[in-house]
Amino acid sequence: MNSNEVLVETVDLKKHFIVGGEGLFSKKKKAVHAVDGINLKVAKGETLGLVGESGCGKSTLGRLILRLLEPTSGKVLFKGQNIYDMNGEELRKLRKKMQIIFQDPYASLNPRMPVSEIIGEPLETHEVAFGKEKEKMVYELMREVGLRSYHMKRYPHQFSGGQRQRIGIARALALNPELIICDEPVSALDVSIQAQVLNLLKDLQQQFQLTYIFISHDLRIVKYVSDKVYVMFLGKIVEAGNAKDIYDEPLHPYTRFLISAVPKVNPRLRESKRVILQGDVPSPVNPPAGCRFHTRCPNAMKQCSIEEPELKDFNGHMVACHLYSR
Amino acid sequence: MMENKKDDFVKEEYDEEMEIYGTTFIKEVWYRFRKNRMAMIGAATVIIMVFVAIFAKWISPYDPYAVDLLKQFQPPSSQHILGTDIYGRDMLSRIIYGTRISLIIGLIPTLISMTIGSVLGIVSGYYGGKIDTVIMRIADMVMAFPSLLLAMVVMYTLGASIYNIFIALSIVGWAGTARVVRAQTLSIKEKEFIEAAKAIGVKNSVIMIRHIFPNCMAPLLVLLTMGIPEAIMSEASLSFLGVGAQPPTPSWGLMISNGKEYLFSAPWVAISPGFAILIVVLAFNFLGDGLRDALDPYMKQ
Amino acid sequence: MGKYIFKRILISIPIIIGITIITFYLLNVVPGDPVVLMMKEHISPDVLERVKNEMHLNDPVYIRYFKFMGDLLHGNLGRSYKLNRNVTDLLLEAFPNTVVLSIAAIIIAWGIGIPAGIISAIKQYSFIDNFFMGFTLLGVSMPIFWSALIMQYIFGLKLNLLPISGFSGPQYVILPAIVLGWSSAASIARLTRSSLLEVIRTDYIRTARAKGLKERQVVFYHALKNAMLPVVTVMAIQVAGLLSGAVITESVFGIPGIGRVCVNAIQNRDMPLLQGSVIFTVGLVIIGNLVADIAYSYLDPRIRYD
Amino acid sequence: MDNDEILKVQGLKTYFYSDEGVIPAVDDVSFSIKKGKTLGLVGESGCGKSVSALSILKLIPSPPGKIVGGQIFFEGIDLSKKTYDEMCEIRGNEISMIFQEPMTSLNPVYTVGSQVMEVLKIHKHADQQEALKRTVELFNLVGIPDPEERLSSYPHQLSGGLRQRVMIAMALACNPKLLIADEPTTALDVTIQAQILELMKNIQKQNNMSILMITHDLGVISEVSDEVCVMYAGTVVEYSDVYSIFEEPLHPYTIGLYNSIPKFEQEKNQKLFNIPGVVPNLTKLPKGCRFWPRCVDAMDICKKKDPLIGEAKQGHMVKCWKYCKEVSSDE
Amino acid sequence: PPAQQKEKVITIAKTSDPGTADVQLTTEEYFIPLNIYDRLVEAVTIEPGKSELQPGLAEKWDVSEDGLVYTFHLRKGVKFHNGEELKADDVLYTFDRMLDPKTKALNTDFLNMIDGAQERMDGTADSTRGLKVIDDYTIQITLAQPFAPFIACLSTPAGSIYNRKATEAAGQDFGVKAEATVGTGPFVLSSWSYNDQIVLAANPNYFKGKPDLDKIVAKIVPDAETQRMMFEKGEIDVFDCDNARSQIPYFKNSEKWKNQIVSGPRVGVYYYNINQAIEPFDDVKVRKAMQRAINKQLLLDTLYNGTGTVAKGILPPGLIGYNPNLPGIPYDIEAAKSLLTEAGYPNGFQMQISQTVDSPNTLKLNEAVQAMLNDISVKAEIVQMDEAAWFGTRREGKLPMYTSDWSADFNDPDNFMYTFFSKQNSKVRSFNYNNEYVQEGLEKARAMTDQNERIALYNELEKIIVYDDAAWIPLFHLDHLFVVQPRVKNFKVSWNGWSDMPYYEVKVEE
Ligand SMILES: Nc1ncnc2c1ncn2[C@@H]1O[C@H](COP(=O)(O)OP(=O)(O)OP(=O)(O)O)[C@@H](O)[C@H]1O
Ligand SMILES: Nc1ncnc2c1ncn2[C@@H]1O[C@H](COP(=O)(O)OP(=O)(O)OP(=O)(O)O)[C@@H](O)[C@H]1O
Ligand SMILES: [Mg+2]
Ligand SMILES: [Mg+2]
Ligand code: NI
Repeated sequence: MNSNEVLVETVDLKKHFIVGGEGLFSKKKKAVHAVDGINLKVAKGETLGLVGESGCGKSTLGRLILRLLEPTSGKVLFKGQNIYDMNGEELRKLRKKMQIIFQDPYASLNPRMPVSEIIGEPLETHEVAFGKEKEKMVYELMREVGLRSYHMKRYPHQFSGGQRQRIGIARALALNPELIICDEPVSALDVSIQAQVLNLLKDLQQQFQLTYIFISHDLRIVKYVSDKVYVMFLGKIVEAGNAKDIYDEPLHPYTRFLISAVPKVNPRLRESKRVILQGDVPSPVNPPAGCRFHTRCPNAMKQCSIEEPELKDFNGHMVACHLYSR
Repeated sequence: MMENKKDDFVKEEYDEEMEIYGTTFIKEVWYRFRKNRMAMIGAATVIIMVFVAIFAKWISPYDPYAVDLLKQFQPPSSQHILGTDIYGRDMLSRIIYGTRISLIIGLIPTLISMTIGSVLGIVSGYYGGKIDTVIMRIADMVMAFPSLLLAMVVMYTLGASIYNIFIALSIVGWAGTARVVRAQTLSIKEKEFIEAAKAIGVKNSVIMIRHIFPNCMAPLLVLLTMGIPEAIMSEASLSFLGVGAQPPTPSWGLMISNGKEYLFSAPWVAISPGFAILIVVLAFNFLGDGLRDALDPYMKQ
Repeated sequence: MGKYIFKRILISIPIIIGITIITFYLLNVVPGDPVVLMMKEHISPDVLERVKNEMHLNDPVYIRYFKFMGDLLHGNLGRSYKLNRNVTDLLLEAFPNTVVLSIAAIIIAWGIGIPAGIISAIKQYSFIDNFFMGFTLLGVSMPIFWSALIMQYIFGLKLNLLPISGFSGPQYVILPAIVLGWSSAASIARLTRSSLLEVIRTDYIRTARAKGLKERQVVFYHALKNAMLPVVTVMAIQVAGLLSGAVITESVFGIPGIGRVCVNAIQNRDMPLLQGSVIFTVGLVIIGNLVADIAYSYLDPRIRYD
Repeated sequence: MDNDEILKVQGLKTYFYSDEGVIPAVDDVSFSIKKGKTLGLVGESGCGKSVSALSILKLIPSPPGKIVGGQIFFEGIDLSKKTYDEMCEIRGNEISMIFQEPMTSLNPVYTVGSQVMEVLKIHKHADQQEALKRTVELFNLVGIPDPEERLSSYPHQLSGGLRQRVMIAMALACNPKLLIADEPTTALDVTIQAQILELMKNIQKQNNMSILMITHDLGVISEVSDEVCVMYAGTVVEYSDVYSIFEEPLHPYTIGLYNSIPKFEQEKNQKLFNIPGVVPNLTKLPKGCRFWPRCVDAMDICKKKDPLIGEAKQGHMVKCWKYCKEVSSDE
Repeated sequence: PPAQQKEKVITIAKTSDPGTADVQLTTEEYFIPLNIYDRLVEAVTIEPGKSELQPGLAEKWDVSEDGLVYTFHLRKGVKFHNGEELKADDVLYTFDRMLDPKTKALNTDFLNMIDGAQERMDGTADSTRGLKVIDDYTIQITLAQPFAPFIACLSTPAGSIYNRKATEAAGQDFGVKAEATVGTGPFVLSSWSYNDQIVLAANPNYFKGKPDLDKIVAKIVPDAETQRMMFEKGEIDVFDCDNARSQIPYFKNSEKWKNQIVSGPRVGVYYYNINQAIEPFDDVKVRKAMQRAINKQLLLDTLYNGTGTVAKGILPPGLIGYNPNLPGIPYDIEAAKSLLTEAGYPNGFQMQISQTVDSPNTLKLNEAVQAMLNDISVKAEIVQMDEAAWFGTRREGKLPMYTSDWSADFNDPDNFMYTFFSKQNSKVRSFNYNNEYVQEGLEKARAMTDQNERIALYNELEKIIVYDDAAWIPLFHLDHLFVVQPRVKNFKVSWNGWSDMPYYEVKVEE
């Protein structure tokens, strides 16, 4: 495991979205605590898996790390440099090293550009290749993600959902970045392509010492690709550690739920009741006091609704839960 | 063995398919445009107009300046297909010659003001904040400003000439385009593919040109095609200010406004320039629609 | 949003001051003085000089400007040179007429333009599309004074249905409004059509159809709002444009509106009158565009101003 | 025709006419769904799953798409004979669909609440109050936190998963007889996924609803489907009940798919299995069986002739020469 | 209840709103003043093109031997619209007001010959020395020097008499607000909505008796075509063909209208100016060539439907001093060409013709003349300027050749000759004509008391200007045509051919 150089680090990163009610003059403004004080570290060449309920702020965190959103507070250090202190040109240069694969493939593709342009754009932007050479590189990228050359002149709307996702992946790979934030990169792909893409990401990582922040809800995949796994709940990290540790010995009740909820690929097993989370889904606008999970936690104690647990380190396996107070 | 098979397949496929699909954007647009009958009619009409404008001298049956007061107000006949005007000049020849000025006046100022308006509109919408405020407030001012006064000032400071009309019309015209483009930009810049472009590190200027501008095309083409008749008409009103085409130079705008008096007594004098304008407008609208469709990837079929 | 509006109104103050300075300056740049114009053929150099002195027209520009601004702060727009009338009264008299005409014209422009645009978009390249295209384009290809004369001839003179000229009752509004509205309908129609065509192929329109909405509901409820952004912009521009640009319609139909006042003011170098009309129109343009800007964030909630 | 079949698709052909030629996105596809049962539709991305689903609702964008052949019977009635207005009555009410792309499938300019309420208003003629109440209920059902608050959110303010849940709420609003779910849970995390699947099952039981479940997640398929239909390049290659598909997959493609699933016990540095090659260009399909260029067991006949789908075992249909003893009739 | 007598209303159309009814503040808008005020002396149309000075508010007047002192005896019992009786003080007030610089009056030229007028206008005196009230009904006016056309001057609309009390009370509103505007005339200004319409109502107490018309409605209709349609539809009663000459053939040929045309000569002249300060017009030969290159008859026939006569000099028929015996200037291209050759321009030259914008009638004339000049190789460019610039440039004496027309304000040659060719006026009208003999003659003629001698002098000067010095290109004297509805009776074109005319004697039949 590469635990040498830290490539990206976030320091107490927060993002609150202000949402107003309807109507022009409504004063009803509220903050969605999408990301609420996140500290994480990714070492070079490592894959950080980020799992968590949908809406818990994973995509927002990804965007913040790339400075596609301005944070409410906090820092993101890339190779020790705070990217929020950079000016436009520096940031632009930095983009070559950091890429993102978007969750929603269709929306992130310009409907008026043919695929070859979309994938070729980063190459042109960073003056890697132009003209025929670019075409060729684009072609190769497309092959790598399982698209074919006859797709090159098509427009995004002419593709199926999975194909669109592959366009996004090809675009992110084009520049050989050091860090790729993969926001659910394979969830729209069928298993065969999924396997191809995961193999590809793996290969690239080995070849170029790539670093991934891999956002997914598919725990099987996260386990397969990640070195470290962070579990997020409502804008906060509730558990973090080596992938193996987390899967073998999940500490936080939420993590345990997550793991048990993975569907089994065997129809015979489906009657064996899965554990379904009970209780109201807490709101990011008014997160519950104390531990944010306590409203749904079967192990909730009195303390949980009062005091917010801190993220504590148990030999590199961190957890924020009062069950493990020491 | 399997790997090999795959690679062979790739190689030949690449060579073969690159040839077929290695078309350029322009070719592709042209391909789609060509299939649109109306658009082709529009394009053909515009080309004919340009042709007529260039070769007016050889096409027109009479000298458009030849005054013969004794032949005034002759109705259309085999000699004068569109009749004669108050000075006995041949209407057809004047219409033919008028194509020159009117096409130029219709197109150039519209293009200039569209260009200025698009640039300012995109910049304003994209950056927002202070830049937006400044540009849009200036646009407010321009829009509220009496264009008559502006045109007069231009005429007195730069002199009365047809080229100064371009300037005058462009100064007045950009504000509307800017607002339309800005509105469009405001909406497009919030879309995720713009975020994607930023994530790649595309420069702001490139984002504006490659990503936002093409998505503003639809309203822009409409504004362009609508701007042409408006410009031709405003040449007529500028003629009242003495900045339009100078008599006896034939321009449709001038002809149409002078013909007003005879709308009932000698209708051919008034109607033929109007008809000419209508043809131009229709042609450009067909052309614009065709372009819009050809540029719209959804129409790819 | 309230704060945003307040800010915009605050910003409009320097705009108004700016535009008064510019008009003041420009009207001084163009040759010709008001008194010469009042005397016209009966020019007499002595009288001219004396009257100009009495009117303080020989003072330096900036002094006259400050005087004008001083009066303006007291809510006084001064007296017209040529008409010797109180500018505020004149404008307040003319303004409602233009507003009535513009509103009527806008109702017609939008009433023709938007439905025509919608129908053309739904039935792209059909006969009805071409018909509406021809009809609305005829409106722009025909100079206003033509369509006005033809309308007057048909409906006023031959059919004797409507009055030819004047502005003293609802029946007087119909013809000028049609003429003016017709000429602006084309842009609205074409814009509506083209933006609708963009929207109609999106996924959410498919969703709307999948919900079982009738085509009418799909278009009017789901597609239209998405397509309205450029249309609303042009609408706002037209509102402003109609107010100041209705000159020809106003003169052909003998409507005592602000357009004629403004043009006369320029032609007569009647500074107080011109300043007054410019302040009125600038105010309207600002309001029109402000409304449009607010409408944007209503039409597309992703657009926010804070 | 079977009386308990709610939907029967027969020989469906949906082609796209593009610059590059004709794309037979769906080419002779037949399947049927029984009342109260779930049919899983799996297959590689781009094989025509969504297009099949859209064809059922007659929502193929036209041009360039067109249904060129086949019949679709819903409750025994041929949908192709329905007028536009009659289809409106069915859509969203009797057959509803969850779309794959939740961001672009929601209208960006309306609040999600109003978009859900709209369905209730048109089909159930609910008034504002009722619709509101029911929508909050639905939001609760699909696990949207703060349902009252979220009603007035716009799509762009929601996370991918939340949007997907809104889509699901919308589809379930009228208790449809047939639910077409196009990758309904791809954007959801497992806990919510489990919750949603549970919810669908419950509603299915309560209302005897049928489901056409389109997904590439074999886990989900195994969890909910009664029958499974595997598609490849616009055709059905295997069609059987869920148990035989998982326990005894016959078609080489299905086998490949099954093997590609990362297992929990998968070693980290061990490569995942994948089917070599890529989906063929639909405009230039290989001669013979469409799968042969990627098939490990390709035989000579595969390269020459396209097999017909046939019953390999009792109720287990496969389209592969390996299981077809007879030579197809049309060759 | 007894059936109400139907009101007798005449509706006319005006192209633009006069703006003010204070006649001291305008030099051209006379429609309201002519109908709501009276003057001491009135110029009355006795037959088309003929006028006569008749007593107005002054019953009679005496002039002293030396021609300096005028004594006016006012008519007694004349009431202003506000009920006040006309007194000599009102006359003094009116004239003094005009000369008061604070009034900013534009037409002081009609009164500046009064003794002390200059001081009053310069602001060095608080009253006008030459104005003196003898008693309530007698006023004496003393002139600085004899001025032959003085009485005629008083008959112009500018000589309208105001009421002191009402005018002072109205202040700025005088001439603007209907109720504040008071005169003695046959009509009362009853309502005025700017740019829309003006309504004059009959004055029941008019000293000559209540007019036959109950009401005059003047609609402001800027567009000539609109006016014509309104006329045909019967929405207006009088159509002024000056506004749409192109319609004259239509009316002349129409069975319905051809007998409804009322025409009268315009005591006025259309001309081309030549600016002698611009080369090559300093050369008399060039000017003569220009005079000969224009085919006046053809222009008159084609552009003006032949309604008028070709002019031979400056003074129009109907004006005192009109000389019918002038030879006229022939249209002769060959002569023009040889004159140009003599002057050294065998191949012609470039020149400019200026005109105001938005005056299509002028443009028509100019375009035709442009083509005619082209026949003698003179390349004329038509320069259009907006009115303000045009008048401004003209005032500076720098305007290139232009065409214009002038019609009589009062019946005296001075109103033409002095207006154009006095030293100062020749510059401000851009003639830049300098002939000391002529200019001294014009000054002399003003003060001459013997009418015959005066007219002989004017005739001589006219000949010098037009024929010897070729400083003026006469075009034509046009008739003024109106078409009136059959119900309108007794409609007479005003003697000088103005559109603005008194409506006192006009009648309508129901
Ligand atoms: N509008 C269109 N024009 C041209 N081709 C299209 C169009 N829409 C879909 N296709 C093609 O039809 C084929 C089937 O697409 P479809 O969306 O059904 O795939 P899918 O099975 O749903 O895949 P995924 O799992 O990735 O969503 C694809 O090859 C696609 O490229
Ligand atoms: N522009 C925005 N305005 C307001 N709220 C927002 C905005 N973007 C995201 N949110 C809110 O922030 C929270 C986190 O969103 P985010 O997209 O990061 O979730 P996520 O973890 O990626 O979920 P998923 O797995 O469903 O994609 C959500 O509650 C969402 O509604
Ligand atoms: Mg997300
Ligand atoms: Mg799909
Ligand atoms: Ni006069």
